[in-house]
Amino acid sequence: ASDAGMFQVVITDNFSGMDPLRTNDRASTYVNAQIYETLYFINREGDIVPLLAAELPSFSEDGKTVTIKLRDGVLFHDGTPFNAEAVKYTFELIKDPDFGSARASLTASMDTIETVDDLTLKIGLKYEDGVLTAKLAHTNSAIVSPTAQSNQDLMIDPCGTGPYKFVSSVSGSNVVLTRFDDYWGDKPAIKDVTMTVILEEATALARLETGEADFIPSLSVEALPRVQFMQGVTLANHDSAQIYYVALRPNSFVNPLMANKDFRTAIIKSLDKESYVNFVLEGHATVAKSVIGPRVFGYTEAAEAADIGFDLEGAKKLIQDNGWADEEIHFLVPTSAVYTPMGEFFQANMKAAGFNNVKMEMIDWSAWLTESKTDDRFDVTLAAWSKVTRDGTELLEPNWHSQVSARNKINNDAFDQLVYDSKTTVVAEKRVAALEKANMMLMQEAYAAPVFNNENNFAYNSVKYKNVDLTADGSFYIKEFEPVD
Amino acid sequence: MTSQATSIKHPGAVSAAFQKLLKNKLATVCFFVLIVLIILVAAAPLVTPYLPEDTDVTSRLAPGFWGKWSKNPADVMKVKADHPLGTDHLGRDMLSRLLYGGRTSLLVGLVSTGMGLFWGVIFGMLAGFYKRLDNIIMRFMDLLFTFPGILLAMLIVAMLGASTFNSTLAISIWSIPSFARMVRSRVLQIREEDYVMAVRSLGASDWRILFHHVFHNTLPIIIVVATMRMGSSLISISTLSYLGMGVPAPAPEWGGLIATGKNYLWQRPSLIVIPGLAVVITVICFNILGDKLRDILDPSLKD
Amino acid sequence: MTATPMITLNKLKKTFPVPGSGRIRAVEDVSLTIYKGEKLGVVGESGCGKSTLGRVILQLYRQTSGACVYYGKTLQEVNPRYLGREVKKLPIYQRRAKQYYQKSLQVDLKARARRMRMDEVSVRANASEERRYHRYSKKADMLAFRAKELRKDASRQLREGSRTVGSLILTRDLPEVCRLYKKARLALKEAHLAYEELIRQGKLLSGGTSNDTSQAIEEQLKAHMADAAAAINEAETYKHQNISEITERCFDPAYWARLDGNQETGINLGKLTGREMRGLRRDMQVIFQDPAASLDPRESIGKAVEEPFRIHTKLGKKERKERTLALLQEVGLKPEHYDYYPHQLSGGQKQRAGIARAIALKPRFVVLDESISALDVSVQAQILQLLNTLQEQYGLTYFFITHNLGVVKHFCDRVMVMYLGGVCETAPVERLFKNPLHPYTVSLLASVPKPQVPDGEMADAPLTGEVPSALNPPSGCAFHTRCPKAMPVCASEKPLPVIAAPGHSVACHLYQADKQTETSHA
Amino acid sequence: MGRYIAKRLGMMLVLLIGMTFIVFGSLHLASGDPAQMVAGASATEEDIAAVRTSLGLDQPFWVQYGRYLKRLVTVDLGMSYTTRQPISQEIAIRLPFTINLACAAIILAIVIGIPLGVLTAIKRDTFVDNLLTTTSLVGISIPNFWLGTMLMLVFSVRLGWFPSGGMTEFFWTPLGLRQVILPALALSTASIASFMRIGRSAMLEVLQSDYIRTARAKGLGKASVIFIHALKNAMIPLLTQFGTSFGALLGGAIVTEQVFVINGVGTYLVNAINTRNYPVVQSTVLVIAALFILVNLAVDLTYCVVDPRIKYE
Ligand SMILES: Nc1ncnc2c1ncn2[C@@H]1O[C@H](COP(=O)(O)OP(=O)(O)OP(=O)(O)O)[C@@H](O)[C@H]1O
Ligand SMILES: Nc1ncnc2c1ncn2[C@@H]1O[C@H](COP(=O)(O)OP(=O)(O)OP(=O)(O)O)[C@@H](O)[C@H]1O
Ligand SMILES: [Mg+2]
Ligand SMILES: [Mg+2]
Repeated sequence: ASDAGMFQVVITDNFSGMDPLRTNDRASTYVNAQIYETLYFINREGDIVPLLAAELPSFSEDGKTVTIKLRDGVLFHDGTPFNAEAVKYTFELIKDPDFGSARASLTASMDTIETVDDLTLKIGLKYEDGVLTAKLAHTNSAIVSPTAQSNQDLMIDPCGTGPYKFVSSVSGSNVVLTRFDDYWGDKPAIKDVTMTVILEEATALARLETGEADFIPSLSVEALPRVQFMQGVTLANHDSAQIYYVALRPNSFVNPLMANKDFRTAIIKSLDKESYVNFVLEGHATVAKSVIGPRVFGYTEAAEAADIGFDLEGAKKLIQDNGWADEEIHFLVPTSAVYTPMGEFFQANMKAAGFNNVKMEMIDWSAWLTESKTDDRFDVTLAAWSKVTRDGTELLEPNWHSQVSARNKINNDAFDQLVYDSKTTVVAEKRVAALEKANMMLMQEAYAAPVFNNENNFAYNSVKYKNVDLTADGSFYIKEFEPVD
Repeated sequence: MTSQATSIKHPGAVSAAFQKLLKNKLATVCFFVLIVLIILVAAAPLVTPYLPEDTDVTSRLAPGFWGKWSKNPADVMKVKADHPLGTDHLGRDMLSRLLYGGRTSLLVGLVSTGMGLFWGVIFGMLAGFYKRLDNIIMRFMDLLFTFPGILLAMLIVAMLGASTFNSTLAISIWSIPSFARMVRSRVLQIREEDYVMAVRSLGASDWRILFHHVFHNTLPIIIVVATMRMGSSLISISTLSYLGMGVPAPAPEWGGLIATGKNYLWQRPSLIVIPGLAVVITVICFNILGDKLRDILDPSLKD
Repeated sequence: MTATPMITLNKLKKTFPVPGSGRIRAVEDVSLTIYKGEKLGVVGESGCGKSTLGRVILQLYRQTSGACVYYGKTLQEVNPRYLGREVKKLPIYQRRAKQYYQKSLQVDLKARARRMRMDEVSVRANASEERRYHRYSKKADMLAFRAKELRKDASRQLREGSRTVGSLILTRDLPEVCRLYKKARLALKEAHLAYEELIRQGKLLSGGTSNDTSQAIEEQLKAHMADAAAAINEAETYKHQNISEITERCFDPAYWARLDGNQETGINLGKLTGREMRGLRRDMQVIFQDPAASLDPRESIGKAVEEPFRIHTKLGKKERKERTLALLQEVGLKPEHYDYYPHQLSGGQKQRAGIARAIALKPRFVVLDESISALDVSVQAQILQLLNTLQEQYGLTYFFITHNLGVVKHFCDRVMVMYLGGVCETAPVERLFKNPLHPYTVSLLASVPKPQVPDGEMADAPLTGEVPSALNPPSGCAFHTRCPKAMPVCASEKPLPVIAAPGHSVACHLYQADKQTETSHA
Repeated sequence: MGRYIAKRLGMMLVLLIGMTFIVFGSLHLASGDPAQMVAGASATEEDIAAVRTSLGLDQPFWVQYGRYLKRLVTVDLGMSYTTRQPISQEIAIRLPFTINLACAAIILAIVIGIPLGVLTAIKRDTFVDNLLTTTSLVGISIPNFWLGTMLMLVFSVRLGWFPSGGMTEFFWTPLGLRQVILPALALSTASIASFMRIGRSAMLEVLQSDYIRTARAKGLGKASVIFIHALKNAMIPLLTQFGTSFGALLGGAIVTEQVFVINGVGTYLVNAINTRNYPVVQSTVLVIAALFILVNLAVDLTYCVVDPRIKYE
């Protein structure tokens, strides 16, 4: 495996497959970002730029029709041309409820999709959609080759327009990619790439140390002290749009008291997030005071006032006054290097505040994804959000809108309306105003408690490679990386 | 050898065996190590002021007493007198986690061995005593035996979900067949003994024969097997916990401690070395005790 | 000896499977009656099946075939469940017997046909004809054999049926007979209940003197017994009438008599359920050959001797201990032995503990399996005395297995000589020692070392040679391989027991056809 | 001998079927709705119902079990919930690595265990014997996941002699050997102890045999001859131990693979259990156990060759 030309990426997350429309986990996103491309792209500055589209979309007067011009001369890996048909096919696939798209909401606003000519697409919208362009930059709306999609299983045999094409893979364990020679853009400097899944971070680090790995795109805080002293390895970080939060389910069947705002407030007041960030994360993150974080569209500093924050005495008083000390709280924690200590820490916090009966349940992350959507599963859970789109509506709608979210179930009409307002206009000010209100409402009503905004830590072999960097959502594009000399 | 073999044929055998055991230096050491361990674990609140879940993130990842001699000045500074074994990543006292974790480990080991023993002895006695049941019971045991190693326990946990109780149950089910086999082969011998027939000729019911006579005479072997099984039960529960299928966090358990400690292998190897040593030492003690007991109680078992 | 039988054995057989090499025939077709109150000595070389026979009688081993019927308790006292089952099965026995017999007739016909063909062929004889002849002859023999087997099966069915109803099994009115027997059984059941109630009251009221209620119950008991007897009497009226033509012998009064002889009025131990047998165990005890092995090593002597009290009585702890101590004293053990464990006792002491345990509940029938061989002479005498006393007091019956012919001579009333699982000779003790008939007995007696050898008695050669294996015993008379008087017939035919004198039966060809030889020996 | 083989084969078949029943039945009882899993997180009630019908999950237990058996016969192990790939393929990729690990471990156990056993027998009741015999107890007392981590800490992290994990090649290649040595060592401690016991008892028997007495009397003491003689003696127990050890090693491999990040069936199974990927759990357990049964069958059949007595059974 010590192939000199091979760029070795080690991923420490479970990897499920290579169909961009059906996978939404981090590892799959890492892989698919190299193979597929979207119409638009959000650059490091947060600006949306065209990628497979030739220019930014043009909206009609009423904002309900949008025309998109596509780039010419783009080929899929299977040799078929990229055109308006392919885009239409992809979007319709996403819309198709039988298809099982990972993010059907991406096309939720689309009503009709027509091809005007080979490279022009006209989309009729149900409402004026302020998030549309951002959504078209989401990896889950990457354009797939219609022929390939209908002939093969993209999960194991992917085909996109990206700079790298698929060579081989050992299911769930590694993927080998190679440069796509007919790529429309600048040819990547690195030719061959292997992305290997190693769930044990310690082992992954050992690989980095011995030179068997060149790049680890995400490192836990625990790993940092070790990486710092590795010869020829550069440790870097990048603040990200990712937010970790505590979600409280107001209409939980486990403990009906969760419907009580004070009860939820008491829980949030007991959580010492500053200590968590400063000590457990050793300061490798920033304490979050707003659900919509600073790097996400819709953030306002004013919203931070709504954060309930850590208030041990306040929590104690609430618990004592109401006699909640023995109330059972079912605390569902996904297992991962981040969530597990966070869960244990917060459980200790709640206990310190006087909740004696916090039942913490550890559950595998992918099981959490499905099970946390079932009804009587938890009162409080931990979650995180990170989107390529970096749009506040994209954060609030899928997670809390009563029609869309099955997990957090706040069923709040006012909130739903605010979210609706935020997405049905292209006017930025209006959108921000609505998002601010919704954001504050989440925190004031104690539906959610932001914990921290993550930093993405990554490490790479700086002897062999340069220009290695992440985007704000934590993903990376190997085509930007270069070998040293 | 023969004098030993006959020596088990009387009722004081167990206590006599114990006396003999204490003549063996190694066994004595093991015995007292276990006694000390049990006392420490039982009296955990007296040994350490901390509860295993008490977090104090300001003094996280502190080294234990050995940090005083560390070459790294940062480590020397971090040493806290009241955390003799240091703290973990959330600043929880390792000594208290070790002791309370030991409670869980030993308890799970004991309960699962006990449950396995109970059913194993019942199945073994029935199979050995009644020819009719023998085939059906033992074929079923064979079936359970076809799941190698910890696989059966994992299957059970996969079915029931991970929890302390379920993993205890899984380990006990897993240990039933080996108990049953041992007991059965002994009962097969005992059944042919004249005294069993003598008691039957007195009109004793099968139940009485089984539980007053056969059972008593299988006792030595049961003690030996149970002691050794304690060791493997302890390994099993820590393995399950290590895999995240045993005692769920944040409750401390030795295997679970090792699993979390692994993330800090480079910063604080003691987090994994100490609970690991605890498991190894305890299991070794049980195994050596079992081994010596076997030499004394049932020399025929020695190859 | 005017005697009521205690136990009768009918063609009792016990084999042990030996993995890989067939079966050991430990007991072969033993038929015997043990009378109430007698001391039956059983002698024979090692491995001839004495212990096994004793254990089969006590149902410690289940017999392979044959019957072992016990008369020590009446049917209403035990009321075994098998009776009901047997009555229900009577028509089945009859039907099966008929089927087997019909089939045998058919097979016979076929065989005869073959034989006729064979006769035709045999006239001409060239090579192929000869082959055919042999084929037919083989086939015919096979068919004849099958017919014989089928007939045996038929009579086996009738025999089984006759165990409950005697020759009534032959009657055509069997359903009616069954009904009556069922009625009798129901009455018996009531009687059993009444009997148990009486026992219970007798136990509860000290002394067991009858009061009003128990008198009433006694009366009920009598009434039920009368009912049962009436029903059976009524059934008896069908006897020898309206006979169903099952086999050719059905109309033969001698056959009726034989079937009637099969009828068991006692309790067939082999058919009892485990629970019923347990109830009878206090009547029938055994003292084992190996005292060390027969005591649970992990149970104190006191506990072991107490065990019968625990199992069969509801005595309190103190009372049990008292009785146990008394028993220990009776057999010559000291009170301190109560807390001893078997390994702390000497061989003789263990044996005494075994004896104490066996006689604890005053059984009616005791198998003593070389029980006093391990004792020193003085104690042997004591124990024999004790056994004698017990017998006089309680009318015990002993099945006394021993190698010590001297003890037999002085202690027993009757002797049975066994060889390789079979009975050679049964006779009253004086007669056997004075006038042994079977060559084996003669040699056995001759083998006893005697202080002085009177000149005239050297004529009998002591036993020589190896005992043949019980795995495949010699054909014919099992003893013929070592018999000084063996004749050609001995190797081929099994001798049947013949009555040589009252109470003296012997199974030997010497006495089979021609009874005169009997005297020649004397 | 034919009967012996037939009996073994029949027994194996019964065990296999019993095992499928246990595996199928136990996961049938497991919590969680497979239809929901297959349908995905965003499925509606109707979707789930449709999936349930299409998978036959609405059928009675026996029908489902029957279908399951039928599919098994055609080596169709179903689809993984998470990757939507045929499980048989996914297992086929991983199984070689697990077997590689188990084989390396068993070779290690034999190569280390038996000579040590012979040594203890020769030095019977000396310090060496006591030390090694007691040490072998330590071998069965160390949880192999912990030992693995410790080995990794010392030999790959501190000393850098071996890679810290992963397995890409089989043990007979140089790289494969380097990769397999630590996990195999961690895995084999208990088996080393077992083989040591066999070596010891076989050697003791040889030392007490007439053959050796005459050899001694003649003044020869060829170590190699003694050793070979001992091996001959150990053949039957060795074979038996091989069968049981192989099972233990397969079981242990599940855990060791986790520690050393080997992409074998063990890792696959643990992930599947964590993600409640029941079809995968089912199939993996089945494959591991069936492998164990097959190895034991092979051992049983080898008896025929090695032990002449069995021919006559
Ligand atoms: N449990 C058993 N299993 C198999 N064979 C048995 C068993 N018990 C007895 N035998 C065989 O049955 C035969 C008769 O044995 P038994 O013990 O009845 O002899 P015995 O007449 O009592 O001899 P001894 O005088 O030596 O006590 C022997 O050949 C013996 O090997
Ligand atoms: N292990 C023991 N513990 C206590 N007392 C014992 C022990 N062994 C023997 N005795 C007692 O010592 C005495 C002698 O026992 P021993 O076995 O030597 O008798 P023995 O001469 O062989 O008699 P026997 O002819 O009955 O076998 C007995 O009273 C016995 O109870
Ligand atoms: Mg005998
Ligand atoms: Mg003696």
